[in-house]
Amino acid sequence: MLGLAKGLGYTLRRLTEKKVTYRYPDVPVKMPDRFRGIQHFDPDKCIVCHQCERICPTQCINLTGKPHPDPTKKGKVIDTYDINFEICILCDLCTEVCPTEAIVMTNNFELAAYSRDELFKDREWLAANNTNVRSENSTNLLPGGKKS
Amino acid sequence: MAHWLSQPLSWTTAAVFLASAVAMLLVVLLFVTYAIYFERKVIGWIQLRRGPNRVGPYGLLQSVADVLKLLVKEDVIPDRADRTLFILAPVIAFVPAFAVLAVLPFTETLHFADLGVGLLYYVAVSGITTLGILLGGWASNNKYALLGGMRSVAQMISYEIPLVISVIGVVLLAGSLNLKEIVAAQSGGFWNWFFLKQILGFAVFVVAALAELNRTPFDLPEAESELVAGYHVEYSGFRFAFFMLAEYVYVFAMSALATVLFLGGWHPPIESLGFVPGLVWFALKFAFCVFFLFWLRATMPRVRVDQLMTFAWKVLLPLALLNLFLTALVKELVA
Amino acid sequence: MIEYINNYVLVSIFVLLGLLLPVAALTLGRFLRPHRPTPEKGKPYESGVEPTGSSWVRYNVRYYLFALLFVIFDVETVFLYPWAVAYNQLGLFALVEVLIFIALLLIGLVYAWKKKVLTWT
Amino acid sequence: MTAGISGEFVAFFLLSLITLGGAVFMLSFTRVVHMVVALAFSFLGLAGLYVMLEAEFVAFSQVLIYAGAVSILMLFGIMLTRHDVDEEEQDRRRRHRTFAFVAVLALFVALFKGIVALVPAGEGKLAEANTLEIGKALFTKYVIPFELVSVLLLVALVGAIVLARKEGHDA
Amino acid sequence: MAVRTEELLLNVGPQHPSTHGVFRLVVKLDGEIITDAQPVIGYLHRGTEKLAEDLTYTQIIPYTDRMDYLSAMTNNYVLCHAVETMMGIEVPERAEYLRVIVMELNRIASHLLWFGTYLLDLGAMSPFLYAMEEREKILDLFNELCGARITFNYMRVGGVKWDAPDGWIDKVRDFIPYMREQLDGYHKLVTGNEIFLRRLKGVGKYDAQTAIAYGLSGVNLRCTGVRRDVRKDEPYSIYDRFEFDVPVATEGDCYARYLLRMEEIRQSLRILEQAVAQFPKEGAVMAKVPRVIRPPAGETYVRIEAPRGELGCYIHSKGKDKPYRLKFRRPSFHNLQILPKLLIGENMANLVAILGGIDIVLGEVDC
Amino acid sequence: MTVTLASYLLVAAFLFCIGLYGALTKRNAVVVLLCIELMLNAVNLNLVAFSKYGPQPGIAGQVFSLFNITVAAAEAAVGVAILIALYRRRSTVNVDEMDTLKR
Repeated sequence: MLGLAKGLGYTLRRLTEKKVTYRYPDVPVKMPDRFRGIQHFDPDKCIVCHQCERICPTQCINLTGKPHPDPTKKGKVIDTYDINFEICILCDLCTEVCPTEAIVMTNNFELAAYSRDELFKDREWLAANNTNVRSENSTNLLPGGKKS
Repeated sequence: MAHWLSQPLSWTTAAVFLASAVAMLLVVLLFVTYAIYFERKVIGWIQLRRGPNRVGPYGLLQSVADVLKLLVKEDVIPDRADRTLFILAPVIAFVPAFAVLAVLPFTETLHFADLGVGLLYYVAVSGITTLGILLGGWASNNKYALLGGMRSVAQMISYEIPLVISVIGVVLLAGSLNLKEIVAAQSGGFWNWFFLKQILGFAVFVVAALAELNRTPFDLPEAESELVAGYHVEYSGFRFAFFMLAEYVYVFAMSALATVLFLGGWHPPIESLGFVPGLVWFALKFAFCVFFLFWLRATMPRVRVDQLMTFAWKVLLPLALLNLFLTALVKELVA
Repeated sequence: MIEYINNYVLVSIFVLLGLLLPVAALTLGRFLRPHRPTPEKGKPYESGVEPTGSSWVRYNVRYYLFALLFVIFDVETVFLYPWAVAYNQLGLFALVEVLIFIALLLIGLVYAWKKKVLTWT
Repeated sequence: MTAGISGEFVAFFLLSLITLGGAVFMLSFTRVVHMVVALAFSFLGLAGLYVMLEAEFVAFSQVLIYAGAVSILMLFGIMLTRHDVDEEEQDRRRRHRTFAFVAVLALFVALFKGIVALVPAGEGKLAEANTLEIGKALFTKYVIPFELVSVLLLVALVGAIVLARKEGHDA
Repeated sequence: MAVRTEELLLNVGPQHPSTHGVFRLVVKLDGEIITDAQPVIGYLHRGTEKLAEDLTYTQIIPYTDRMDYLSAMTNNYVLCHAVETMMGIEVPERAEYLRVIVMELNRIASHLLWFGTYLLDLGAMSPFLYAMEEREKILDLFNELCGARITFNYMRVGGVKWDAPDGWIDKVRDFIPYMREQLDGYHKLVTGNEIFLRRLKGVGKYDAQTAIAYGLSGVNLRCTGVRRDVRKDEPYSIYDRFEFDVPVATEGDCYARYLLRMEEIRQSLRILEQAVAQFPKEGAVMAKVPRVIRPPAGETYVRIEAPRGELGCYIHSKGKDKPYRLKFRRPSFHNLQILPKLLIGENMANLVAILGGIDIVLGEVDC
Repeated sequence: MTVTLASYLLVAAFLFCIGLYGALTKRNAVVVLLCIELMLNAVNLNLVAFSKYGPQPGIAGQVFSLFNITVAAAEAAVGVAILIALYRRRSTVNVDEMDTLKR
């Protein structure tokens, strides 16, 4: 009986404590800077090295390059860049390998959609997703551990 | 009400009765709506949550929205179910729940039928709900429902015995089955309330009443972690709502009964507080009983079914009989 | 006598109202709710898989034994209520009678206890 | 209480209808569970008739024991045995049925004659303190039957346990 | 002819509130007594081990997150640890401390979730939300550290991906006394509760021999009196630097398992306290590793103590950048095997108590 | 139109006859038990009716109906128990097949 009474006392005491739930849709949740949300893609920075495509464990990134419009410059520029968020597992490896920080993480995470097709994001969409971009990017991986 | 009850039956009195019954129905429906709201709020607060706060100001319309949802929800009757009984079962469960309210007195003047055998009426009529639950569980033709139905019935009948025997102590002290007279016997301060004189009986009553109400920690019939939802697994929409409604109407009835039998009904705890209307006192005690149920729900784990049954027969029943014997003996010695 | 009749008129009004509410609500609901049965909806729930076998099986006798105890003790309480009401005017002799009465039933309970009827497993 | 058909008669008619209807339905249903439900309604109707006869205590004892307890006992009994037996009739049964019907009809006619011939007797006033009266009668005049009841209950309890229990041992 | 109760064949799961995921249990019931129980698994099978054969080692790490999704840190670690062992990589000090801190935090989070859901199975609602609140604090810490709350993908071969952000270690330090206080609260609310005790004591009992024969590990083994904890017996990482006890019980029932898990939270807090105190001020979090990870040809098997027991990783390498064969020894899968034996002859009501007491994660069972 | 003793007795007689007919014709033992309950109830109704309208109105009728209820309850309990025992042995609830004593 004592155990029951103790438990009742405990719950009664917590009755008046401060509530901890977020008022989520009313008050947006502030995610820490490192949060892995949806990628932002900056086409200007991309050098079409295909590293992100290759590292992706689920092969959700598809990209194609085209010859540089300025014939004096070597290399390619990005033509199409898609991420299929149906299978993307937000593992962050693409941003980790990107040498130019063309693909970076943002803090935005609301991906819910009514149709699966909407989860297929193209270059324009990813480029437009340019808010809350993460400031630190993959620099920590360098040996020696210099913090950004 | 006493005035109308002593008038010869005419269309006027019948209309008054009908109006009062309808009023009671509305009060009960309002109570159920806000009891569910309040339960969710209290449990939410205890669990450091806010509880419903979306529909209406402070979420006050949450239950209303839930009811409306149930009303427009598709009503599925399983193909292999026993259709007739499936439809009948929630009605059988609900009607007695509402019918027992007819005998509960709220104050000296505010009451409905004033039966000489009020307590027996309550006990007898509330027993019929068990039948509804068993039929509901059986008619669904679902294993979880059957298990849940069997369990609830086994539980409810096992605890009905200690419940009815524990209140005999009160009957002994009051010398009547009439609920008004039982309250009248508790006048003059809280030391005259029966929960003190009948402390053992009160304890047995509380435990048995919890089990009868299928409330935590005795909510096995609908133990969602084992039997998913128990006897009403297959029920949806408004048929489900009536099982639910029956449960909460019993919360109302049982809290009122506990107030009447053990907590002195509308009497103030001290005579000098008599200037506060009786209805307020009744409401306070009643609200405490209801809150206690919610509080328990937020705290307790569920009892296991075998321990539950054993407890009823091996502990509660002997205790209830002992209480009965002691009460009679003390009464004999004192008188 | 008038009060007696009126009381029961009131009780029957409560019963009728209790009947009326579900009937009315369900009838009203019939116009509001959709009705699109599919074979899947008609299947009994069994954790998301096809149920195997009927659920109307012969059940464990333990439940009957509890029902039996319930009936017996229910009858007992029916006799205890008049005793409790009339106790003031009956006195010690009635107490002894009831004690014998309860004792006999307790023997039954103890018998059930000994025969392990009261234990579930 | 108004003129014409009295309220009392209407109540009596409805309750008798429930009682007899329940009984008739009980015989005509094919599912045993339905039969028990019909019977429960019949019991409730009877309780209503008892209320009309000013036997409140008996009425609610009836509800408590029959509608509450015995119905459940019967349902459990059904669930423990095979209950989907169709009462399909063979020729032999039909003869038997006809014979039983004639015999029962004869009995009813005899009873009917007796009842009609009955001289209306006085009417007692019982409503006041019904439970108290029963209590006083039970513990003064009917002490021996009362104690016998407990013996009966004990015997029924023990006997039923002996008969029904078994599974625990040889299962 | 003896006719008695017909047996009732009941499917518990895959869509059932207390199977902790998509787990199916085909139960034969006599009344409420279980006469036979047949677990059916595989509803969550994703072929992680087979997929891994086609992925580079770095790419496998996010997959390990999804095995035991309640303690992804230990899963991350076991793979990195195996590769590091093969390649002989020395992990920097600071990285090792970070690894231990997150693994112990994750152990606490995992046990908290178990505590909450177990009590929910037993019918108590509030402990679940209390435990979730504390777990939330840990997840927030993880979120700050690596940007994810469940699937961390935090460790890399040779170190960890992120260094601790400023003030993060202080937050961990502050968390320790807070968690201790909450733990006392849980004991107040739950441990003494008579209903709770009666539901767990003596339920799902087995002895040490059975436990060993079934290959149980973790708390499920330690509750029978076998003092086996990889952190102590074969210290990996830097566990030999910390002082902590391995709680052991001898009863072998659900209650012992409950108490052990609660005590493990306390021990993890002790480790955390020391790790935070010893945390090196400066240093790298990543060793020098080749750009392409190619373990030398050969096999290796490493094991660590995950919250659910002994988590092993076997790698067979042919010297390529992808494993030839990868195999995880998932503790939940092995612990689950004893379930039918425990269930037969038990009451239906004990089913959830026993199943919950084993503490399985279906992502790990099906892998 | 008033309700007299005869009305109650008629209802009771009718009830009794239904019960008797069922008990004689039904083959399912559970149903036979139900019919017997019905007959006992008919008797009860008579007792209560006589207690109000009988030659000597008094409480005795009600007391006896209580005893009757008790007997009926005990009968139901033992009846179902016998049924279960028989069923376990013979796997049937058909009364026609329960004729071991006749052989």
